[in-house]
Amino acid sequence: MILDYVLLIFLILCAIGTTITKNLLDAVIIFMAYSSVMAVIWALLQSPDLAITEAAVGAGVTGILFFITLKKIHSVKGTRD
Amino acid sequence: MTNMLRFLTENHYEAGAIILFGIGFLNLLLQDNLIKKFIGLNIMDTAVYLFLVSQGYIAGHTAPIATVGQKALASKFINPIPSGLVLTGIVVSVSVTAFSLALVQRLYKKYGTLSLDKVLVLLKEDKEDESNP
Amino acid sequence: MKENGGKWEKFFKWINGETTIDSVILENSRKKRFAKRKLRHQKAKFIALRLKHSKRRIQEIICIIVAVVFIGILLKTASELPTCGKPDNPVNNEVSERYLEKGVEETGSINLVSGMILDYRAFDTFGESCVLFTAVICVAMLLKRDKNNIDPIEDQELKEDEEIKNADGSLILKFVARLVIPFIFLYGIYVILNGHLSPGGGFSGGAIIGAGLMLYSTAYGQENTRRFFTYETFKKVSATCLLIYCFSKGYSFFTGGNHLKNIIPKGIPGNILSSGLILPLNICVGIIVACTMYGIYSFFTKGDI
Amino acid sequence: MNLIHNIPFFSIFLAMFAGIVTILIKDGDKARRLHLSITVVIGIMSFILLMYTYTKEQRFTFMMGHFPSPWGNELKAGPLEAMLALLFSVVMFLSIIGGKHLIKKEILPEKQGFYFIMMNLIFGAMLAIIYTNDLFTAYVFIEINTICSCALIMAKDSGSSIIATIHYLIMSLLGSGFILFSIAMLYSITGQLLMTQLKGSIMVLLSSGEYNFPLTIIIALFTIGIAIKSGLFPFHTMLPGAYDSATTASSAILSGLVLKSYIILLIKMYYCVFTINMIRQMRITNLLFFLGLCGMVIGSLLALKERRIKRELAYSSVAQIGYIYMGIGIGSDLGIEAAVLNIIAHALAKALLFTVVGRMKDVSLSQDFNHCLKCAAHKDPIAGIGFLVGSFSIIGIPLFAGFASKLYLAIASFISPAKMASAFIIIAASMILNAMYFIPPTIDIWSPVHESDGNYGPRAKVSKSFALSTTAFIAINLLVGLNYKYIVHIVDIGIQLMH
Repeated sequence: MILDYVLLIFLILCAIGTTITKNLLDAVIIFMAYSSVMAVIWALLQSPDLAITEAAVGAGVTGILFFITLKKIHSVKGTRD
Repeated sequence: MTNMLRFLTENHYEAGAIILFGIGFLNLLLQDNLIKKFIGLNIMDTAVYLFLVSQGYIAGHTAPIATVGQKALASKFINPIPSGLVLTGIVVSVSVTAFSLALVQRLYKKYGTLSLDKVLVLLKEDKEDESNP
Repeated sequence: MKENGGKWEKFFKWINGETTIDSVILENSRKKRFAKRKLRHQKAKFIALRLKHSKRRIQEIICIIVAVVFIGILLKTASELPTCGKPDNPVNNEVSERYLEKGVEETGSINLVSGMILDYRAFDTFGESCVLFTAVICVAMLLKRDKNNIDPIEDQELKEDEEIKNADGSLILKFVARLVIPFIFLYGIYVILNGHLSPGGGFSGGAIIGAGLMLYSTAYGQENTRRFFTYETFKKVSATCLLIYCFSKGYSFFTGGNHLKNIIPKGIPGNILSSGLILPLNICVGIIVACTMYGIYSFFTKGDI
Repeated sequence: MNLIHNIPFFSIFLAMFAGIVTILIKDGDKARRLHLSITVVIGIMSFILLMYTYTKEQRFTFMMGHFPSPWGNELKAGPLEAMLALLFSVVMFLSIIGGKHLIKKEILPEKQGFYFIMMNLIFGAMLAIIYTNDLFTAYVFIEINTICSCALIMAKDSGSSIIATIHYLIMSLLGSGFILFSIAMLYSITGQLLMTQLKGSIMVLLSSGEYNFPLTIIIALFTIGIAIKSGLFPFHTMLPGAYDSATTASSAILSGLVLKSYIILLIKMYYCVFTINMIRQMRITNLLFFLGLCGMVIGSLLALKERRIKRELAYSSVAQIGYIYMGIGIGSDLGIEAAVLNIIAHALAKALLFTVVGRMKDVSLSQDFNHCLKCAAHKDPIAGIGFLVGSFSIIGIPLFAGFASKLYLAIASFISPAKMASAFIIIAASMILNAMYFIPPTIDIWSPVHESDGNYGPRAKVSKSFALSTTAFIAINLLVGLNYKYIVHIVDIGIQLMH
């Protein structure tokens, strides 16, 4: 029960965090943390199928896609090396 | 007020989901940066999924993986429908995210910025250039 | 090349044949491009700033007020909804009861969620695979290399990346990848094949295999991946799997809609070869998802598969 | 076993199948031919279905799978659905052959295959949205529709089209979020997803008085979501940029069909899930009526101000969407019938107008400003006549399809006394405004480039496919305009069967 509240509050903090950070990389990392915690919550709610999928798709693949996009953007800007 | 308090203690998942939905919604409306906008969109989607999953949960019941020959499953397992719906939803939202990020990349290559305001200003300038060559 | 800058130095170098003309032209075009972009950028920034202070403030405040009111209304609504976790909620009605009670018997799948999405409500899942397919085609439309989408700077960078990978630039990554990749693939295949017996299924397993392919391509370079996975294979494999999906589900919809008998055997629930069409469908979905995820990844990084 | 009952299922799967197969075809021409033949086949099948359901006055369900209704998916088809499917295939076919030349010119050859994949998929998704009896399926296909329509906009691959796509995507996703949330809440209070069962449980809830407030919010959320997606007045901002920058066939299909498919879903929800009486009691119809009126006036005014012709047509679409929502907002069967009539008339007229404008842009100085379209009608007279017919239809001149819909809107508002005065005034004002914003471009295209010399310049090379498509559009428009009684009858039966 307390774990539920802690996780939910963490989720909300993460969501606010993505809004207020200035750095895009930070925002993406916070979002990945958000997705992982969401997967944990779904596992707690007895939906293991969803937890696996969210961990693989939501946190994994979506995160990778965001990272590549960030990399592309910075490489075009010229701050790569 | 007591009603609200009772709601927050009993339906905390729904309450959390709606607050997250609101944050995502605000992000989608107000963020100028496109990447943050799409993160907001993802938050909004996952909030709806959290809402759905919490509707399917039944206290004390377990995940719907049967063993052979088991009977009276409805009193042991949680509702499988929301899980199925959310599974579909997750895939939809990852597809949408991939598409929007591809758009963002092309946009950046063309205009060198991610801010929607600036892009709109640049677009207006482009159009003015076109109209009086 | 970068440390000894200066136009003339480069020019002499080029005359002496130390660098190719391409790189000089490249460098120049890069600079020009940046200058142009910078100018535009500054102009836009200025205008945007001016706009921001006048209009944007009011807009933001209105938006926030609207959103807060909106959240308040939704919270009020949610407080009147049934309490979470009670067994006698309206959601736990005859629909979910039948899925749970008769699911094993009617679909042959032990994992009732898999049974539900691939048999009872298979039309949704077909739509879902089509969404994935649509997304990867859209990404290909946007990012595939063509006349409109070519950037010499980016090409140069991609070439450098590939060279680093071919040389021993990322030894640790390669070593770890060699250790981990077989297990990732095995795990993905396990999740797909046991989709009707344990949590997981085509989507999660496919995403895991896709992630494994991404890791392989990151560690060993895309040229190596291309030996067994090109754009042509991508097209053929995903189209074949989608068509199998389309036809097998079409068959079961057709027989169902016309009240014909389904001749596909269900098998004994609990065995790996059971549950009728669910296992082949899971494999198809898994392959589609893996191809799609890797396809999107490589369009994002290289603009081609 | 009745083969005709399989038609909805066949048409959805055929379109999807064509979309999947097209990826294996390299050549853009072959892909187009495949798409066109699929469209023709689906059109013929829909026509048979229409005849069958119309003569039998029947609305049947088709089970998707081996499980009956609350457990498995279902399709449901009646005269209304069949007629809309027929309309969709006809307009799709004609817009593609009319815009064929521009598709070849504006989209890179290696991407034309992709473009037709999207066309096939969007066609399948629209058919699925029309036919489905399941809310969540509707949501999934709405998402396909969204992604495909964005792809159609960005296919031209210019800077402005990418920005327009991003704008369109963000608005559409906002709408999808609302729709999904309302579906989730509706599921949580009823536990059903199929429309037939949903209606039963909502009736029970209404009679017991339980969950009244959540129901109102659910309907409001769903309506707002659909309104955002279909570009009702305050949410119309994404339309002009999108239609301006997309290629002709895309603009025609997006404004003629895609927006309409969402509205059809809304109408289906209002009849098959909530009842129209309930919507009226909750006063949501009043809101829609008001927004529709605003859209009619403001859309026309914005169109009057606009100089780029494609943007002008987009704003005119906003006004026409306003008409449709006004019809829904009247809140009676007659009003909804008028709205459906307007959907048909607008789909025919706007697709014609976009096709014609694309052609004129092509033959004239290839700029889409009004002053550059000068003399375009002389270069291709068929285009000029097409423009005239389209604008007459939009304005609502007798003999053309648009007239019938406006007539029925007026009749419908006549029966509902509270809304009569405002509806009459606004319809009249809007018709005048429509005429006003269509007059300048019409004069422009028929006048010579330089006033003094009266030289019209040479004729452009005749394009057979364009001529065919425009004449067919004009013929269908006149046919609908002259025989609107039959169509009203079909729509009437369709609406009655949905109760």
